Amino acid sequence: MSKLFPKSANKLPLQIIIYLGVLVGIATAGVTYYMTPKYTRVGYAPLQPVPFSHAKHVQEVGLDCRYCHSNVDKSAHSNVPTSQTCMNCHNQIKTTSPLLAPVRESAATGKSVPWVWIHKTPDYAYFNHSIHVNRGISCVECHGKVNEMDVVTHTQPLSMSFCLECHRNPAAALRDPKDVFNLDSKRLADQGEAGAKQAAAFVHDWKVKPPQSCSGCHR
Amino acid sequence: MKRIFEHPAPSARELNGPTYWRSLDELAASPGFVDQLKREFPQGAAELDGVDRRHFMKIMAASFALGGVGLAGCRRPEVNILPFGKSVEGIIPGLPQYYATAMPLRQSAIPLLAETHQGRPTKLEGNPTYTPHGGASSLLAQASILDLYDPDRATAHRKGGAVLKAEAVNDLLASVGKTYTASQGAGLAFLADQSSSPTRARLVKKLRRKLPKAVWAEYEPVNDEPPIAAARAVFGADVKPIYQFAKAKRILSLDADFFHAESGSLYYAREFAKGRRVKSKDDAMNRLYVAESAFTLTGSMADHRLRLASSHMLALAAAIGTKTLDTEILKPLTDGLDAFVSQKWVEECAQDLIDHKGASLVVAGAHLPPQVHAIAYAINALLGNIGQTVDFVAVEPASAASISDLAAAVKSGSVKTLVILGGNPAYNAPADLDWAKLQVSVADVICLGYAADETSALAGTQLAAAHYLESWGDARTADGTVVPVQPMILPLFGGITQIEVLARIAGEASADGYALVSDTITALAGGDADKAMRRFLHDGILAGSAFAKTAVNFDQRGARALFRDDPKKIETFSAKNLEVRFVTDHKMDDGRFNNNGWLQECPDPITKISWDNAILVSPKLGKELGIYPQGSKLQIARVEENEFSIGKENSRIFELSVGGRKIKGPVHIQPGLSNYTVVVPLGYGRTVTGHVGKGAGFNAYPARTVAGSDVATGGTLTDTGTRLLLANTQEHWSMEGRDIVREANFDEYQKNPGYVDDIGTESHSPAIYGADKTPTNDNKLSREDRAKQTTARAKEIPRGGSMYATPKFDGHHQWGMSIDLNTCIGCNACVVACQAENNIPIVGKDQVMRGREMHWIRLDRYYSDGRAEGGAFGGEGNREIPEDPQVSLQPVACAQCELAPCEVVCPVNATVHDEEGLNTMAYNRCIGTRYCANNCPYKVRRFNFFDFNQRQLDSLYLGQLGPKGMPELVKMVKNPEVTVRMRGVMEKCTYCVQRIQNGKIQHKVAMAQAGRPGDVVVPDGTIKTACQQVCPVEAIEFGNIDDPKSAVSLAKAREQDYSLLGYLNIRPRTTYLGKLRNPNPKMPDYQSLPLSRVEYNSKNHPPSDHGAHGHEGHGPAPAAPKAEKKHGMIDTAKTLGGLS
Amino acid sequence: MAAPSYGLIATFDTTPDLYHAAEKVRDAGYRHWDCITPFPVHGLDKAMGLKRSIVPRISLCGGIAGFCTGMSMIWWTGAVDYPLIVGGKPLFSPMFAFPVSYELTILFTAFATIGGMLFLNGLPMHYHPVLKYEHIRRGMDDQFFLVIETRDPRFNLANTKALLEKAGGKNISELEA
Amino acid sequence: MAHAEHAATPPAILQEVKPAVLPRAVMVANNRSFSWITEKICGIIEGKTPTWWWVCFILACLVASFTVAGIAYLIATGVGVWGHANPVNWAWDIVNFVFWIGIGHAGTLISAILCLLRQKWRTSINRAAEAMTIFAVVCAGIFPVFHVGRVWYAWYLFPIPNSNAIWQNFRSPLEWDVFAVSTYGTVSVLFWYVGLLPDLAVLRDRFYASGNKLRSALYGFFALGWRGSNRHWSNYEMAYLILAGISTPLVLSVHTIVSFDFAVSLLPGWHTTIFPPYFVAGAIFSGFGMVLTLMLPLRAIYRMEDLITQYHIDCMCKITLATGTIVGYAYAMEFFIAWYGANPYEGFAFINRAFGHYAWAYWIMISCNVITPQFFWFKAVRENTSFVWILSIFVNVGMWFERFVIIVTSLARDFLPSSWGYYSPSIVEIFTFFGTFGVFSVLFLLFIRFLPIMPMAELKAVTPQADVHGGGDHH
Repeated sequence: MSKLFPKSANKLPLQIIIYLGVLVGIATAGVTYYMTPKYTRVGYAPLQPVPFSHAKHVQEVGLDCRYCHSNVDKSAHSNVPTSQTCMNCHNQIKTTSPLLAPVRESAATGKSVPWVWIHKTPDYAYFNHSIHVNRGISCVECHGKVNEMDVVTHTQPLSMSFCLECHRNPAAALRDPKDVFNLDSKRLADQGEAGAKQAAAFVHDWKVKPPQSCSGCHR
Repeated sequence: MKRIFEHPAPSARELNGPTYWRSLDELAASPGFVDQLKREFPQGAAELDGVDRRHFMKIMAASFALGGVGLAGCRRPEVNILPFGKSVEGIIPGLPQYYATAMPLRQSAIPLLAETHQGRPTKLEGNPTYTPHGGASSLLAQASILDLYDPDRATAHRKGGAVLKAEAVNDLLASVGKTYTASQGAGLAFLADQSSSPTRARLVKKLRRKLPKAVWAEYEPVNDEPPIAAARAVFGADVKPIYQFAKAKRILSLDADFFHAESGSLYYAREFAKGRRVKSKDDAMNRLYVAESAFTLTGSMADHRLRLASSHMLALAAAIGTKTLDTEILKPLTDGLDAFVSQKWVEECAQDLIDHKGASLVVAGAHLPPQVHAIAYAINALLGNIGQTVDFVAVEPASAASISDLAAAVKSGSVKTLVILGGNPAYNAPADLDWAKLQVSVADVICLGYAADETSALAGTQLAAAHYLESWGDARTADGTVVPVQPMILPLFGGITQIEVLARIAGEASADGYALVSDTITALAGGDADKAMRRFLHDGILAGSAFAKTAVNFDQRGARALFRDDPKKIETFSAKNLEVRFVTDHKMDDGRFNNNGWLQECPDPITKISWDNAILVSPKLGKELGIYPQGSKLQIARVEENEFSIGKENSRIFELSVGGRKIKGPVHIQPGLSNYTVVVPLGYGRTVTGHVGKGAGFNAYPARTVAGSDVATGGTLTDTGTRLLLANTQEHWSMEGRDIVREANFDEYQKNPGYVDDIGTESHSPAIYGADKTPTNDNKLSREDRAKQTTARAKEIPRGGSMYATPKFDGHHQWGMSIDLNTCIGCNACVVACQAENNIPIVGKDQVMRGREMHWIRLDRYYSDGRAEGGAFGGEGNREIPEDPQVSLQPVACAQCELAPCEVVCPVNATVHDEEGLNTMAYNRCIGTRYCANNCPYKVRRFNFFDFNQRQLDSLYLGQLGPKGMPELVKMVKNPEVTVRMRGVMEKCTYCVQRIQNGKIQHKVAMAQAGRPGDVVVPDGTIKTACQQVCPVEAIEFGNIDDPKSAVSLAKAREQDYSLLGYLNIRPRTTYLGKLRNPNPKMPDYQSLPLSRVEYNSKNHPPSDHGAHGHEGHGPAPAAPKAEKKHGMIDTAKTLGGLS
Repeated sequence: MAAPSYGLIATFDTTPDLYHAAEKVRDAGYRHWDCITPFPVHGLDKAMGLKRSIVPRISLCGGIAGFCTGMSMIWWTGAVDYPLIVGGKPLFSPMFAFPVSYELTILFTAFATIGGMLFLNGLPMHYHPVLKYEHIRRGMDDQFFLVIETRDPRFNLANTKALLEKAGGKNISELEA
Repeated sequence: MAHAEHAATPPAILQEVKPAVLPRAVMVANNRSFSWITEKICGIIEGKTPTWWWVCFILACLVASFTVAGIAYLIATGVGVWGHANPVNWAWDIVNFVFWIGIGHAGTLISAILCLLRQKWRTSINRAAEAMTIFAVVCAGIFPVFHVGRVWYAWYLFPIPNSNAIWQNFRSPLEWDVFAVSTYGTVSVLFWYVGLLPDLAVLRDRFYASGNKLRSALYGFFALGWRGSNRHWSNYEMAYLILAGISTPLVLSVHTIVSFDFAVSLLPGWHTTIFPPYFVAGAIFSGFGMVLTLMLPLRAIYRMEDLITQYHIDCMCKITLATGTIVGYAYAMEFFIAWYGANPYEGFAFINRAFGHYAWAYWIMISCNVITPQFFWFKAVRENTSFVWILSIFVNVGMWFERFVIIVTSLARDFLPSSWGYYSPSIVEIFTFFGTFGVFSVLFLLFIRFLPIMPMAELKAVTPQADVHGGGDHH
């Protein structure tokens, strides 16, 4: 009988268990990497039709976020500027730069520049910019330090758990309202004890109570 | 707020491909768009203006387009943001804008505000500036936006099949004018629909001056205004009545459906509700007497309803007149009426009117002969009602020829060119004119129509008309107020308007719609043209332009002249000699909304049939015709009113013959009709129409003649032996004695305002909020305290007898709704408003028949006749179909139960509560077990059985093999604030959560910017749900019940507030205010209890053990009406399922 | 011995024979020996001097682990990690957590029982000297074997063989390791 | 199940009462030898595949393809291809689920409860009954999984950490179901497999002896090196007993939880505390019905009258009678409670069941479930195998209708008459359901072809010659 199963066969079950374990591990890692926003979104930095550098415009030129994203504090949607906005300056400087050709063409014809959409939430998630920036949540919380980016990169997963993290503990993410558009500013909670106190007062006085149930974002 | 459109004619690309956005871009890119935001959001708008000036160019729009799904990496498809190339003033991507406009319909228009998203209108609301409507609108107005995006609408001008360019159309029209200038118009004829547009009237006048020999005829298949002849005879003046229902305490309607069929019905319904609404026991309540042949919504509201053939209305009017006017002149007209109406009914009704001089009102239906109107005017005049409950306003005498005149002209061969402006005479002209043949005989027919229809199919030149949301124009409301018709979007398919056509034919210098309207308005308003127009467009009304009230004097002699003819002998109807009533359909109107899916799918409020019309017959006639549902041996519940096979109404097709003209249609038994009157709704059976309307219903126009256009006699019905399945959305009509709609008579309410608490299972079960918190105890508190209690209970959720303690709701608001069943008229406007707001798909007749309609709010219609059997095992009474029922209407939507049964059973947490008391529904989490729908006692959850948004209704069952995707045009009507649901998910009402969230956000943003960031509670009334906003009678209150002073808290504090199925302890946030009836005890048909209560009592409180309950609520047993006495001896043992 | 020997195997034809032989071997003080039977023979445990199996203890651990897993999972997911108000029910209650915890109790008990049984029996072990015995097929069918291992301190080829013969064993032969 | 040791002095009460000594029934008739049993059972597997098997197998595959096609169409198109609509949002899908899961209960019950109760007659049927359980659970599982609108998101039902940070609702009976049914399936498979271990070893050795090394290796792999060691038997027996011990509350809990799907809701006709015992009794009833339906033909085909004796059939008939009567009692009790509870909605729901639009279904149910088993009072009926078989079919039909009546009639006419409706199945549903009989048959045919249909070791242990004290009657 023993010819059927050699002595080495006794190790087989253990081997199978180990292999299975490894396989499950790989599968989990694969699903996590290929299917969760933490990896599918973070690091996304597509090539744009015009190599616009936020770093240059903010740090060298000194533009405020709202110069271009002018409706971010009014509307749910933070607008991408029209080509006309770009041309406000670029009809003075770099008027012939070949890199700006799409913008000039767009401003002339009225056709859109096909910017690639980077920070995109799913259709069923209704994010509202105005409520966040008007109530102490800075751009940097979701978009990262765009002011330092030459190429805009997705830095946060923007998954539901990411949103909830902050909605469950808003005090940790609040900034002084005047610092909202200053991407280099610090969160109140990071400003020592006084800051933490101020954050707590903010939550209390402004009645900050971010929704945690479905209706906050899903309609 | 003037919008100047300077744009080239649409290119071929625009006309062909799915490129509507291009024209939108152009629209938005043009300068000068000043919006109405200021009025809508005062705070925000001011800010916006400031920003505008500070920043040189601020606004750009982004329309998001899913760019080619290029694989920029296989993990993430590339999606583009496409901002406007040029900045557009006023448009903020992500924020809607509101513009004033109006929906013209015949001689009256409904002022509207259109909500647009980046230049795309998505929703219409009533314009609150027009106070008579108070921001409400109608079913048809709500649905009319869908027509704008109708894929079947005319997409090009054509002549002989070839597409005409815009310039060619202009040339063509100009040449018509030039050709006939020489002959002064001889040989040229116009056939137009009715219009209240001052600009059109001005242009027509001009045109007729220029071409005096041209025929100008107007035709509408249905007439919704009283005949001017009556007023002319009685008052000697061209006046029409404007009723002031709010002031009327006693109202008699003679076949007048003033909730729907009469011009100005929106205003009338609203005013009627004011007199009907009872907020406390000291309030007065109006009393409505209705005599009618059909069963209308007005009739359903009646305290005393008399089923009477329309042909007998004159006799009834005369009888009432005889009594009220104390005259013998009218007596001869009443001969033979006794056979149909008891003398006492007439006398007591008349007496009641007399007892309320100056506060009574008699209204006659527009379709009735002038004599009836004359009597009604006379009664109103002599009872001193004029100037009180009815005003008369001067109107322009009609100068247009009738369609019969035109037909005669065509027949004589004198018409060479016929211009048809709107309307669809080939479909709806009186059958005896044989219009289609006549039209073909005219050499040159130019037809301006919105979609290909029966008329345009027979015309050589078809011009595509613009939708009113694409047009410049103006109109008058029923009271004469001039309102603008303002375009929200450039004509998607280059459609043109009537005034443009007329201006071109008349050879006006400018045929630009805006200029034409501006000229009219400036003339009317005076002063600076630009300023006047700006104000006009901003307000949406021209202040002070309403028809002036005129004093009228009753002219007896003139009135008598009307009755000079010998009175016709009163006709007796039978199955061999039927009276046939042609009525305007509730949804299709005269057929113009035939291709509107929202309306087709909306069930008729009385018959509950969608997608079809039917020949309505009374139960008695049905029996004679051999139609009577057999029911079952024991008949434990009331027998169905119609024959149902496996849940679908399986109706028989009959041939209706009247005056030798025959039509075929399915027969539906309709309780409450006059026994031998058959009612035939118009507007169906279109042969040349779009995908939606094709095959819906049968056409009744072929049986309609000039003489018998509203009422015809001598009809007969013969069975064809074939059957048709009808999509009836409510299979069962009886409340089965259940405590669903809780009603009382007004006198009972006055004695016991909290009567609702004595009806219903919870009056017997332990109080759900705890032993001492019984409704009876609650009613001892003051209103204010009750409101406070509601607030407290909303936040804390008292445990009551529950095993579990409920977590507190700690949001800043607690949303709640109150629906007043006493004023709800069941007009269905909320159903379609909700559909428009919440992107609810239509599912088609086949799916409706299966019971898969998606409406989030529905109107339940119950009949009661007091004959429901008390015995659990059924009985004879259950076999009866009520002949003369009382109607109870109830809108039902998700009630956002605090202890929601649906939430508990969802395995994946797709439906949970939020902290503000909303029962939320996360579509993206739903896996579709449908358990929630099973466990919903109201059955208000709707499941996407198919991909209704992605698949065509005729290929649902093809699955993946069928074509996929929504036409681009249809996508445009979708509200961007609401998820479009896919198949396999459950959906339901969430109190318009998108409005709530946006309202809260806008408020918080405004407060933060105003330096009051802690002020997070939205002021009462800021957020309105779609159903609330549209409701003509303000039956729906919605708001924050955390605020005891909010309107909704006050409504809920009223004693007659109750929870539907309250005993289930699900604690719905939507509660109802009990219905009241106000019958006259002296009337012969007086019921001391509403019939639904009689049924409730016979089911639940058999007389044998009455009084054994020992709770106060039941009080002394009111005299049991006949029906109850007959079935009164009910053995307790028989009441299995009863409350004994 | 040239080839290492696993032990001696003897054949018995009936259960009583085996039973009595087992009693004898037990009384002789052997520890590393075994009976091979086609079915569980009642009373043989006692005859062999086996103690009660400890599988139930493992099962109990499994059961407790299952119940705690259920309760703590439901408590943590519903009341700690993401508290949501569902139907006005409390965020956690042992009542609604019970059915799932109950099922997990059973599931984990089953896993522990089977795992424990396999572990105690040293299974799976596809190779075993006994399985090399040429007549082992009958041992799964209708014969009974008694095996005494060479590693038993009392094992002595001659004496052990004699013991087995005395006990009524037939076909006594040596098993290859 | 060494119970020889328990035979101490009987309790005093028994001595007083002096209960009649009942003759012990013979479990394996005609005094068969161990090897006869082995030959008989293994012979089925080792012999040539009979023609009828192929015929049945192909037929069963064809029928099973209905389910496959029906489900594929359903997933591709939407739940609308079924007859569901408001207000009947559950219909045949859940009816079939409860029906199959009910059938699945007999297997575990026979194995576990009867094992605990030391009912030795179970041995001849428990293997097949367990197999039936597993296959029935497979068939049952198809329905709740595929009845959902978006089956590709069915993994939302399991507490898997995800980037949405959202968990399941453990208040939902449906979520309880997920755990109950998957636990039931898992434990049933394990229980079955543990029971198979010794038999797989037999097959391993027999195939090796006959030279079929491939099959020997396959069976050998799953036999895990079982060698009949008594030291193993000792642990094995204990483990088996514990599995039986936990399967008993499991089997009771599963149908209890299934009944919670209804009992926890507030729908009149569902909202009833009587449901758990009623459903469990019904499940046992339907399970035994199905066991009879399957075993009687099998017994005839394989000539196993000596293994499945008249005594076995008698026992099963009696259980069917008992549970059928319990079910009948529950039907009556529901009516009584509805009347006694004096809730008009409840009252109507029950009247409507019996006399409303679905009365036909109700009376089919009553006649099949309450009247049919009453025949089993008569010994002559119990001994007429063909008649028993026919009655068992009626039981199956009746129990399907019971679920239909409960689910559909309650939903069709609930609280608000405005929502009342009438449900009728679509052709897709009908085919999908009948296909599951094919699925079941395919699995069962594979089972009887490739695995021992009876537990040889257990059968041998109950033969007289297995007794260590010299065979014959114990004590």
